[in-house]
Amino acid sequence: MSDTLFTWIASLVKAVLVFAVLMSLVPLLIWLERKVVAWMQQRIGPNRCGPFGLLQPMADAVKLIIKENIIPAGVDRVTYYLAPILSIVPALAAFAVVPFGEPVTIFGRTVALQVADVNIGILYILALSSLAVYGVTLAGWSSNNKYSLLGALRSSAQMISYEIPIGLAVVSVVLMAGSLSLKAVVDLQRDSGYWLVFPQLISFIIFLIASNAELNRPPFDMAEAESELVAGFHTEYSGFRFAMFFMGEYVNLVTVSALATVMFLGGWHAPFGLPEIPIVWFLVKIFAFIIFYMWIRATLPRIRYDLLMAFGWKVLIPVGFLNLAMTAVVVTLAADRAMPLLTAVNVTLAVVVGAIIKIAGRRVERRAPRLAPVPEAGG
Amino acid sequence: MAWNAPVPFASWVMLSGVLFSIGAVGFLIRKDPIIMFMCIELMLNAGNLLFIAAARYLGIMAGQVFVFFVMAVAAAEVAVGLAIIVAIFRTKSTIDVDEMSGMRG
Amino acid sequence: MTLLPFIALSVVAIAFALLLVLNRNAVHGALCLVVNFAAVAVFFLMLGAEFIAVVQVAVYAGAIMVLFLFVLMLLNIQGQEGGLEQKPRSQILIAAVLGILLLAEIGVLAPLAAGLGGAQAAAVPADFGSPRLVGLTLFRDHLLAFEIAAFILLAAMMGAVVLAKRRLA
Amino acid sequence: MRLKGLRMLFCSTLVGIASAAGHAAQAGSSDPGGAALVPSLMDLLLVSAPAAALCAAAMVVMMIGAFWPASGRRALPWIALAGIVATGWATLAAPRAYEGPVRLLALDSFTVIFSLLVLAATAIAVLLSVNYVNREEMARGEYYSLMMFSAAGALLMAAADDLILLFMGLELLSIPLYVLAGSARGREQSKEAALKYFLLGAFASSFLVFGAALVFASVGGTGYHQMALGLLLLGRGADALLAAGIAMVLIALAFKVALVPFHWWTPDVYQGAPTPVTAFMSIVAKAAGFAALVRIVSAGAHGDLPGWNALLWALAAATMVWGNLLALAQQNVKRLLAYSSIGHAGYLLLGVLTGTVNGFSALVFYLAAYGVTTLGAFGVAAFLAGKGDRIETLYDYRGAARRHPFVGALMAVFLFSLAGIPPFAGFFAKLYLFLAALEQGYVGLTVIAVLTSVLAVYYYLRVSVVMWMEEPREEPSEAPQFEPARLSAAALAALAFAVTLLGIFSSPVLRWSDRAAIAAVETGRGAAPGRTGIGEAQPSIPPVDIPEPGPVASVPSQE
Repeated sequence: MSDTLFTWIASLVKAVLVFAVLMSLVPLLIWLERKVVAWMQQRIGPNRCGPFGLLQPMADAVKLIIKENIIPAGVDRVTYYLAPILSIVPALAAFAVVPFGEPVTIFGRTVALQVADVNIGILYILALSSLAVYGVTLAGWSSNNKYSLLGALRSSAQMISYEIPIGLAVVSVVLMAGSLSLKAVVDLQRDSGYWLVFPQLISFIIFLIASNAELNRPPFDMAEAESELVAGFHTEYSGFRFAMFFMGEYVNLVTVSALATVMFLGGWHAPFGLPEIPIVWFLVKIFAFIIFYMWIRATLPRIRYDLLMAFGWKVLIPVGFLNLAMTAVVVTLAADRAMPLLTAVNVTLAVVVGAIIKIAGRRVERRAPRLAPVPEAGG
Repeated sequence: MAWNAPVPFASWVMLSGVLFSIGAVGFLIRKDPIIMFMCIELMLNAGNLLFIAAARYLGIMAGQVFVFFVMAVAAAEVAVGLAIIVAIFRTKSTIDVDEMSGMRG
Repeated sequence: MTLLPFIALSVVAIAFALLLVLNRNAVHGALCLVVNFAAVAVFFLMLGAEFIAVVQVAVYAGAIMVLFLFVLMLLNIQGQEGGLEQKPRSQILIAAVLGILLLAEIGVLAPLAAGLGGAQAAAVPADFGSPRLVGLTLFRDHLLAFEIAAFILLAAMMGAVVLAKRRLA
Repeated sequence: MRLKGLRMLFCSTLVGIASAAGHAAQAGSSDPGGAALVPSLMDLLLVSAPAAALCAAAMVVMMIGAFWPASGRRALPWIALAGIVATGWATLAAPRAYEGPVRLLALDSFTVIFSLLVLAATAIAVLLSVNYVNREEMARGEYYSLMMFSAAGALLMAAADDLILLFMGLELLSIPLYVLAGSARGREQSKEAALKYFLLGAFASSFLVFGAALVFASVGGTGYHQMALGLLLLGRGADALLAAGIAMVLIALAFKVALVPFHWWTPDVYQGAPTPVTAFMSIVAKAAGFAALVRIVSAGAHGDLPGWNALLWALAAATMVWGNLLALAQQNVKRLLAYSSIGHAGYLLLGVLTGTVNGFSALVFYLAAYGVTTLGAFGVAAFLAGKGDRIETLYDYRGAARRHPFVGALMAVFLFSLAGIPPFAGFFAKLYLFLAALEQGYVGLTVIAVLTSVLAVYYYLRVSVVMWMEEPREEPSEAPQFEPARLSAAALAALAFAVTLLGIFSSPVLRWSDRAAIAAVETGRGAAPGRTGIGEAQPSIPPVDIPEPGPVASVPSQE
């Protein structure tokens, strides 16, 4: 077997594996989301189908697939068919450059645990995530429905806006690593002994908030605000096409979590000197992120649309720029001491800002106690 | 000519020229300003393609960097151009676009 | 880079460019243009410009065309059809003449370009087109143009605000 | 909130400066081998001093406009003026004969004199705008700062020694102009003018991009000097690519300076745009375009390119005839001036066509004279226009001079100068230009130029006649409502004075324009040493067979 052939086959196998894992994760995530939200709201959640209701997503899937596929009159056919596909493909394709383990040796040949290690990996992900808008936009437009169109407009504006803070956060990380390859980012964290979440705490927070908006998840789910836009861009979709939007959303959730893990939490490496187990730590961290996103969803109320945009443009982007400038200065002037320096600055800033918020919050409470009632336990 | 023969440089000139011409003719025959504008983007892109091809065939990196600049300028043009188009349609329209942000949840 | 993929992709690029020009529906036109841009991005990849190829996708497909779609839909909500004035016949005639001239020019030029020193691809280092080399060229040789681009973007942003703002603060 | 934002921006600026300084320090220290090849930040700052200063000033104006309380915004035009004056100082202070590694901008007397011309025009345009901007309630900070950005683009175009820099300069000139053209609030005409200007401008600049790509493909670079070498050295095939590239660049510039048949946007845009903006673009955009043309011609397009002269000849003739003929039929004063500006572009092209020092010198002088005059003419139009720019046809102008004899007299001066009646600047400008053309044997074209000038006298005088001789309009309600526009009046008076002075005492300005022309020709010659026979240095690297490809080959300037 020649080397080229082996590389081809290995890439193909890896691609198929990643695809299969992502696809089989989707039902699990749906179940998990329902369970987590239920726990947080003191409910039980799905518990009828299978043990712990684990088979509930299967039942849902069967239902969606055998449902009648309604295509409303007056839709724009081509784009109507295209939109669900466009919402899922970028999410899957983005995973191609995410590394999930050290290279392993199979049949005497090294195989990187990554579908493709390209030297522009991070840029590639940014490019693909910017394509995700098309699915939403076209779905809304092609449905020939005012609510769908409004939802699509809102979400495309939101996604375009929040791409900038994500880009700024990611560029700060790139600046630390000196490379656009995700593998290099992980290697940096291994070699320096610092997870980037500490020296790039600001970037990390920006990334968490902005990626939540980019994912169109609550509290930033303006595109599908049920109470005002019926269901937003996918109102007119039913059956399997409707399911595809959901799949896209959850695959995106996994991709974003994986990205956060790789960029900020040391990738597949074990924390605190614990024993390294291939892939397991990676999955643990990803699930930690996913559960965090679900937690946010269950906790926070939806934000008003204009406040959402204002927050992105007037808070996240300036802060992102400042952080980028600070990182640039430190990396340029003190490249060898960048990690501890930035860690000190970031952690200090976090403590100070946290204290200010705490004090200010208390002052507000004292001044207008009725405006900020203490929630009752189990409320 | 064999199918796996290398592509001569002339083909790139031809291809980008054809794309440029399509854009230019499209600009002149369409009357929707947005489509005219898209034709301009097509023309710019043809120029970019020629730059990149020439950079590869001559082995000069600068060509790729020029494309980078053209993209930056194209983005700036799009921002201004679409703002102008929106401004025009707004003075002519009866429906208030701001209604959309006026809808609060 | 061989002839077969080149011709196949060229057909795609030209076909979708033509579709943009001939399409009645502006949104479909925008999508055709996106496909054309994607084809050109693949060309960039083939030509050893991977960084620029990804930037092409991110900037053109991801930002510029989304903005186009956004505006198209905004106008769609208002029930406006595009088009400021009827194009007179004479202009279509001019367009035809110009198109034929341009194509003829390209037809004459391209064979001549075959006589160029660079008719076959030059030998380039392995990292040709890598982010590192792009960055070096950009920030070392063309820093000036880069700074000007920054001012152009600033002016454009300010201009867009001036044009789009409802009333003065 | 505002203060917070201001503070934040201030801090980020500081951080940016600090990081740039750090970077410079590092670049200076760590890379001794490449230091000679790599332009330092200081080099860049030197070559781009005027444009950089103007951009910085524009940013200051923008920030003040955004963050100062409303009462402070009255000061904006004065701050803008201070910035322009400072830029003038920077222009003069930057070393004229810069011998650094940067070959993207030429820093010679031509650049300096053109920069001063553009800056003066910008300053006057700012003065003419003050009343107008207040009257029409436009966004002040943005207005002045966009105008300054645009002027910075013009400076870059005049200095550019590279097609990519030319492109960037052109865009920095044009993008703010599109916005300014559409900045009159609530006037649909203004928005439509912006759209038309924008679409055609973007169309033209895509020609520039494709042309630059063709030039790059044929000579491996976009510098004018590479273009010139390519013209000298290359074989037939590559020549054709290069020629096509230069032709496309010419088309793009022809759009910008409004040569027939690339002129159709001009009347609509000139009419629709706010009048002070029209005044600004009628001179600044035109000057920048012609400066770029002069640079390209003197770098070798002239003479080495078959068909080039015939092409320019035809363009010049068509522009002079068509512009002046159509101006005859206009009833709207702004449209009339727009067509007349097309005609003037034709005369200016005469100077480019000659390709000699005398021709260029006459062109620079003509631009100075035309600039002063056209600013004045549009300034009067802005003065008379009234709220919402409603008063702009000849019918509305009836008897305006009787009501306002001072303004009428000023307008007469400007119109006489535009028509080329002695002793005003326009006459001498035309004279020098025609003489330079005759010197090169363009008899036919000169005859056309003289005949069309005679034609032009008719429509210019008609405006003056209407203003002085006819009965004023009856309806007083629609008569020009004057606010105390003293500033505009003072600026107009100064312009009229300059028009007269330029006519009577033209020699100092002529000396300057001679210097500029000589510098332009010499810079062009330096681009291709082989042509003149003086430079011994054979071009060391014929661009097509570059021995070692890679990043070093792309450093444009190691000769």
